[in-house]
Amino acid sequence: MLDRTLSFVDAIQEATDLEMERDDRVLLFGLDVDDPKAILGTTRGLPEKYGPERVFGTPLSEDAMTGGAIGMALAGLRPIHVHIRMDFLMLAMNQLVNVAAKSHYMYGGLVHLPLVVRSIIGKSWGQGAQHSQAFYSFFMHVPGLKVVAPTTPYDAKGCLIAAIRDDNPVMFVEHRILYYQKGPVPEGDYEVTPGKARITAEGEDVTLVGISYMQIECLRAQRYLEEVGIRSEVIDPIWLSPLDIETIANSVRKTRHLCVVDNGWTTCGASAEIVAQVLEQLQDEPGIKVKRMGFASVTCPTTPVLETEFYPNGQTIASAVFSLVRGKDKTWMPELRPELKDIEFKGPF
Amino acid sequence: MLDRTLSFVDAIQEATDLEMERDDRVLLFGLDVDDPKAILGTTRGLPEKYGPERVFGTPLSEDAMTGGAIGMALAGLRPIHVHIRMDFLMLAMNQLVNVAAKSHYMYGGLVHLPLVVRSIIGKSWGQGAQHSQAFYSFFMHVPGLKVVAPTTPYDAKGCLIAAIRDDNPVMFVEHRILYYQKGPVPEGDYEVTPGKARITAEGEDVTLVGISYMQIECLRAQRYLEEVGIRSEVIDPIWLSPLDIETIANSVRKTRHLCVVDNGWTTCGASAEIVAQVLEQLQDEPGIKVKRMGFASVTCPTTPVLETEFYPNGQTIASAVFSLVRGKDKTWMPELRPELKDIEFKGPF
Amino acid sequence: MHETFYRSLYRVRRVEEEVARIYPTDQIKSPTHLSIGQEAISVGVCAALRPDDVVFGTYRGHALYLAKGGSLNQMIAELYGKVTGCARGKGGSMHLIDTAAGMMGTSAVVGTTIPNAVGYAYALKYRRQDQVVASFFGDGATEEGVFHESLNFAALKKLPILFICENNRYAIHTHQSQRQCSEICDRVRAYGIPAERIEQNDLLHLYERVSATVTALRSGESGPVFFECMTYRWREHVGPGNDFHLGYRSQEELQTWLEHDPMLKIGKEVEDDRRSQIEAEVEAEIAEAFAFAEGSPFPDRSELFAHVYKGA
Amino acid sequence: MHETFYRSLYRVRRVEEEVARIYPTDQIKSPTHLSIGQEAISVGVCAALRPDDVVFGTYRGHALYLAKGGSLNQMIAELYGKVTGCARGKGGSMHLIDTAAGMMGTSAVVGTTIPNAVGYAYALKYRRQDQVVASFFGDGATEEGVFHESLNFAALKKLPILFICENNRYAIHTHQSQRQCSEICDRVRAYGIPAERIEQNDLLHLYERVSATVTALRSGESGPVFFECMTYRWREHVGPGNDFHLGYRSQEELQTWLEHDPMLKIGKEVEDDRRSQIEAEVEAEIAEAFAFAEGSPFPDRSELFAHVYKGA
Ligand SMILES: Cc1ncc(C[n+]2csc(CCOP(=O)(O)OP(=O)(O)O)c2C)c(N)n1
Ligand SMILES: Cc1ncc(C[n+]2csc(CCOP(=O)(O)OP(=O)(O)O)c2C)c(N)n1
Ligand SMILES: [Mg+2]
Ligand SMILES: [Mg+2]
Repeated sequence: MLDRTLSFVDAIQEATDLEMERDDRVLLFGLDVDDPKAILGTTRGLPEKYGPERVFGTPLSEDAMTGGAIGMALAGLRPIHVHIRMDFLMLAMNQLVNVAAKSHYMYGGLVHLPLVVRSIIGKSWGQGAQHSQAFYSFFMHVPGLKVVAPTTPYDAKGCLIAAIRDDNPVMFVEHRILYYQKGPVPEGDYEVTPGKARITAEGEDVTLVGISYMQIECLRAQRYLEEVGIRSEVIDPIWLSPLDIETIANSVRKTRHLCVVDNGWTTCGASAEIVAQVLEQLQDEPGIKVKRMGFASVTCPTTPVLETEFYPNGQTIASAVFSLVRGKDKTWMPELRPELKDIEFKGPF
Repeated sequence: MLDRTLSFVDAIQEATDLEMERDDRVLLFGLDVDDPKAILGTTRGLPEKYGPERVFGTPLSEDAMTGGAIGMALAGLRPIHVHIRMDFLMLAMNQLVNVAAKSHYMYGGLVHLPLVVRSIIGKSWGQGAQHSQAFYSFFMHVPGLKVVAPTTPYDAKGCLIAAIRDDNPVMFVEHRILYYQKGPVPEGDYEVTPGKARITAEGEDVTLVGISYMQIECLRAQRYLEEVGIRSEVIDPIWLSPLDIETIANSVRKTRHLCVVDNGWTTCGASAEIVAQVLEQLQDEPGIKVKRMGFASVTCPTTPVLETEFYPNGQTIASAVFSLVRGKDKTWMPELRPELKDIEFKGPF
Repeated sequence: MHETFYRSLYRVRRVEEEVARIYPTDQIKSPTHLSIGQEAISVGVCAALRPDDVVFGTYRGHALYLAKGGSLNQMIAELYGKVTGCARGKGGSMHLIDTAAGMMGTSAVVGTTIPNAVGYAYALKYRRQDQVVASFFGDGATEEGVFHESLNFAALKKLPILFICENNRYAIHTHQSQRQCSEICDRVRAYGIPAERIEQNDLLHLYERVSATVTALRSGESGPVFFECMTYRWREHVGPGNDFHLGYRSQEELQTWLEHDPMLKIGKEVEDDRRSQIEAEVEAEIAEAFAFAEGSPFPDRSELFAHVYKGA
Repeated sequence: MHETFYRSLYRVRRVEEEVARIYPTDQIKSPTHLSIGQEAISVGVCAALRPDDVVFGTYRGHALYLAKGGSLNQMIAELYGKVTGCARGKGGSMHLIDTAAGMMGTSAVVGTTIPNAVGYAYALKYRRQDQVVASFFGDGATEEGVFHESLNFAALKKLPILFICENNRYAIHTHQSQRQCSEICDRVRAYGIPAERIEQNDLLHLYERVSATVTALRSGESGPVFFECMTYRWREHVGPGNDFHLGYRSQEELQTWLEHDPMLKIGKEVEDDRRSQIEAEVEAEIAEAFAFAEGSPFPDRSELFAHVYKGA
């Protein structure tokens, strides 16, 4: 079973299919979920299998369809609302922040909203200013929402199943570049439950926290850093809210060095929160060194020469970590290793 | 001149009036700016003085009116768009984040957007879930926007003038509880320019950073802490983007203790960013202690007994700082001092 | 029927008058938007609905909550911020809810419950249930884009939903004519949704028309129906008082509405002693509700952290 | 006039065909939404506008940019990500702009430039300028709430703006009938805005009607006007190829549009040698533009941090 490998796309599709089979309260909708491209394949076959009332495309009306999803959840359904770009969620913020996040609390627990909002982050190929943004820090900021950004096909399936079964609104964040990564995925259903991070590589010298797609670049950096004898412990938080700070803090207690690499801007971002929490927890342990990396603090440009500068990558992360561990004055930049251009997921389980 | 005191409300009104007099490209609009209550007085007299084309109420259409403000700015006007609640900005996020923040960069500097978005944070009296939120961390997160949250009438006037004259979109955040605070305000025009924090009280033992209304509570905490001989340095960042981290870091370098008190949630909030940046800068100086305070990580409840628990105040801040400075095991809670219930602003200039 | 209507109208009116009377004592620490003058709309529509039908409303929601059968005790306790309130004191006047009575909630952000109601209606149709949803909102809410997105989707999917626009002509202090330049009903008809305007707080006519419509809606085939209900807010936008001194509207404008007050009109149809009996019963109920609220405890401080997440 | 139209149509068509031809070489690293088949709308409307009138468009903006007089060299350079591009390589195909030509920008988020155009029109009226604004968008954009909010405000303030809906019947792969259930023009008329539908890519008729309208608009009194322009996208939604294999639309559907191709129609009105001359000139211009783009440098890496804030 463990040698059955699926792509991230197929993992998402399978998780949705399994849950829809298991529970007829689960609905799937959003712009173009039922079109020939089936959200890059993640909804493939589901319109045919479950019919147009359970799986349907919508008008271009993000605000009302998000409000609609909330209404369905209030009625006891378990809607999955899909957005092909996370950028478009800016049109749904009122319903997500002012209604979805609030209802359970504001109504004294009388109602709850089992709702999953899937959205996809774009990258490369000139996605540019409005097709490349990752807004999960917005949703981490607001109590009442859960946020998850899996990186492996295994976690994609397990987190989506957990999200669908969760009785709260869950922002399920996907990264398009991860879509074609393959990895082992067990058949049948399983949950990767909220609030548990995963150590994806063990090491003694530095803790690398890689969020969403940056998890891949951190794993690349970890290989590069082996060249100079720096042993990285790489952590994938998976769930950003609730956030498993313990696993990260424990690792940093050991390594004394923390580098958080986000697939978003750093200011008031997930990396700020993780660094702040770790240092709050470890303030009785002096001498811990920290570093944040993420999008350059600019709008995402389309031209390739600038876009490559906009994102951290395995080499730039390795270089930054080298200076973090060895000291500001020490610098090093690894040679590009083609075999690190693509990393196959190995699990773990 | 320095003994002319104005309320925060009148300072806002005067700044707007002066700039509209000086520059006929300045427009003022938003829901109810021209109604009898005149946005709690901040737009009083302006409709009559400048006429219905320059000062006008709008339909309930936050998204389009924000997009409209952007269009006016593209045409060379300098619109001020007013929202009586910051919560309503969730309906304007697409235009603010995907258009306003992006245009200058995305178009290679060909256009720019001189635009001020005023919004007011509510508190107390059962404002509750949807009338109490402060979202400035969202706008700090996105490059291309400036963010300011003044606390004194002096800064309210100077920052608004600076915001109106700025060639970029500025999120101008007001706190309703500050509206009736009075303080010295010079006549005529002056700017409190972006990126400069203000030290509002000097001290040796701890640095208190109070954002927006929490600046007042920090000043109260500073008085309470005097009782136990803890000398607080209180800082008002005023501008959150650009953020004057130098002034804060220099203070912490001296006091070794930092407590950031935000008028918002802490997770991925302004307090996370300030703590992270300070510790990044000072990581060669071991033993610095930090603390974040803000809204409780819950939705704002309406009932007074819970609402008082939701917000930090002078006493709870003082108590937390006491433990921060004297050690976790040491606890103290000051007696309420009525004379600290209201603080008159004294300047500084 | 007249008696039922009179009881309901009198009850809503008197509850809010009591809220207004108590307000200055500062026991109600919650922004309160009174429906006084607009009661007939909620009363007329809800009388045509079944208990298992559901409604969504706005911050101006006392009348709807009560007309739909929401617990009076829990409402007053909620205004007092007591743990016995319908939202355990966490929601306040702007967030009334009573799911048992089919009152599914209200929002302080204009227009936000409209798509929620549409989504609920989708769920009903999906499950082949014969309930209907009624979505209540003001004239101002029709200016929000989400209103149009909601109409389009509801019409496209032929959902069992009634859109009830309580047109009191004002958004806070701004008259409709300064915010809109065409008829709301025409805007709605453009979606192929039947739209009808009910003049002058005409409760009986509204009740008849809604009753007639709802039957077709239950089949799940007819699709949405829209009613623009002309009505008038007597008091200030928020708070207990009057606001004619502000000058944005005239006392004369109020006058015609006072003359057509449905409560008085329908009251005349009820025999005097029956009427006094009803009034006595309602007064007793109200007195008891305020006593209940005052006697109830505030939530424990530990409740601050309850209900952030379900099952956490 | 025929010659001007033919030149413009031929130019837009050929530019995009060249973009499509080059695309597989991967020199254009930017999602590209071709207007091939829809050129007549931008060409017809812009011909009726003055150089100092302004337009706002969408990610499908090549035709509009060129028709309004945007620099071809700068457009191709932008697609190539070169510093000589209209946005210095930072915007790409989805964010074309040429303020000198009155092309004020485009957005990759559907519907977002509609209120920007309305705001610009407000500024024109405020300044008593006699220019007009034309806002271009697709049929899908009319489903976004902001479209309705924008119509209401534009009508309320009688703004000098033309709303041009390019109705190609599809939003990506979804037909209008699956997203809407009534006529777009009826929805617009409900705001008191005159709305007219132009069938079958009829460039000449569109040009006449817009020309007639624009004069009234300049007075600043007539208020907005809406045109629904029926047209058809020949290629795939995004990218250079065809997509009939996907099965969401049929080759037959395309056929009728090919037969009514305005470029061929109008081309027939131009004498052969004149036409070949025009085509030769355009081909030369295009070849030069691609050469310019290929020959231009990429922005310096330091440009990454330029243009975040003005005057910073
Ligand atoms: C989205 C949003 N914008 C603005 C406000 C401020 N506001 C509160 S009530 C109101 C007027 C609403 O008018 P209408 O919909 O007619 O309802 P009414 O108060 O007349 O019952 C406004 C503008 C709000 N609560 N929400
Ligand atoms: C707000 C938003 N939602 C969804 C998308 C994804 N999307 C890109 S183009 C498109 C279709 C738009 O259709 P239409 O407005 O008719 O323009 P056309 O592509 O046909 O020219 C969609 C849904 C988007 N870009 N923006
Ligand atoms: Mg109203
Ligand atoms: Mg289309």
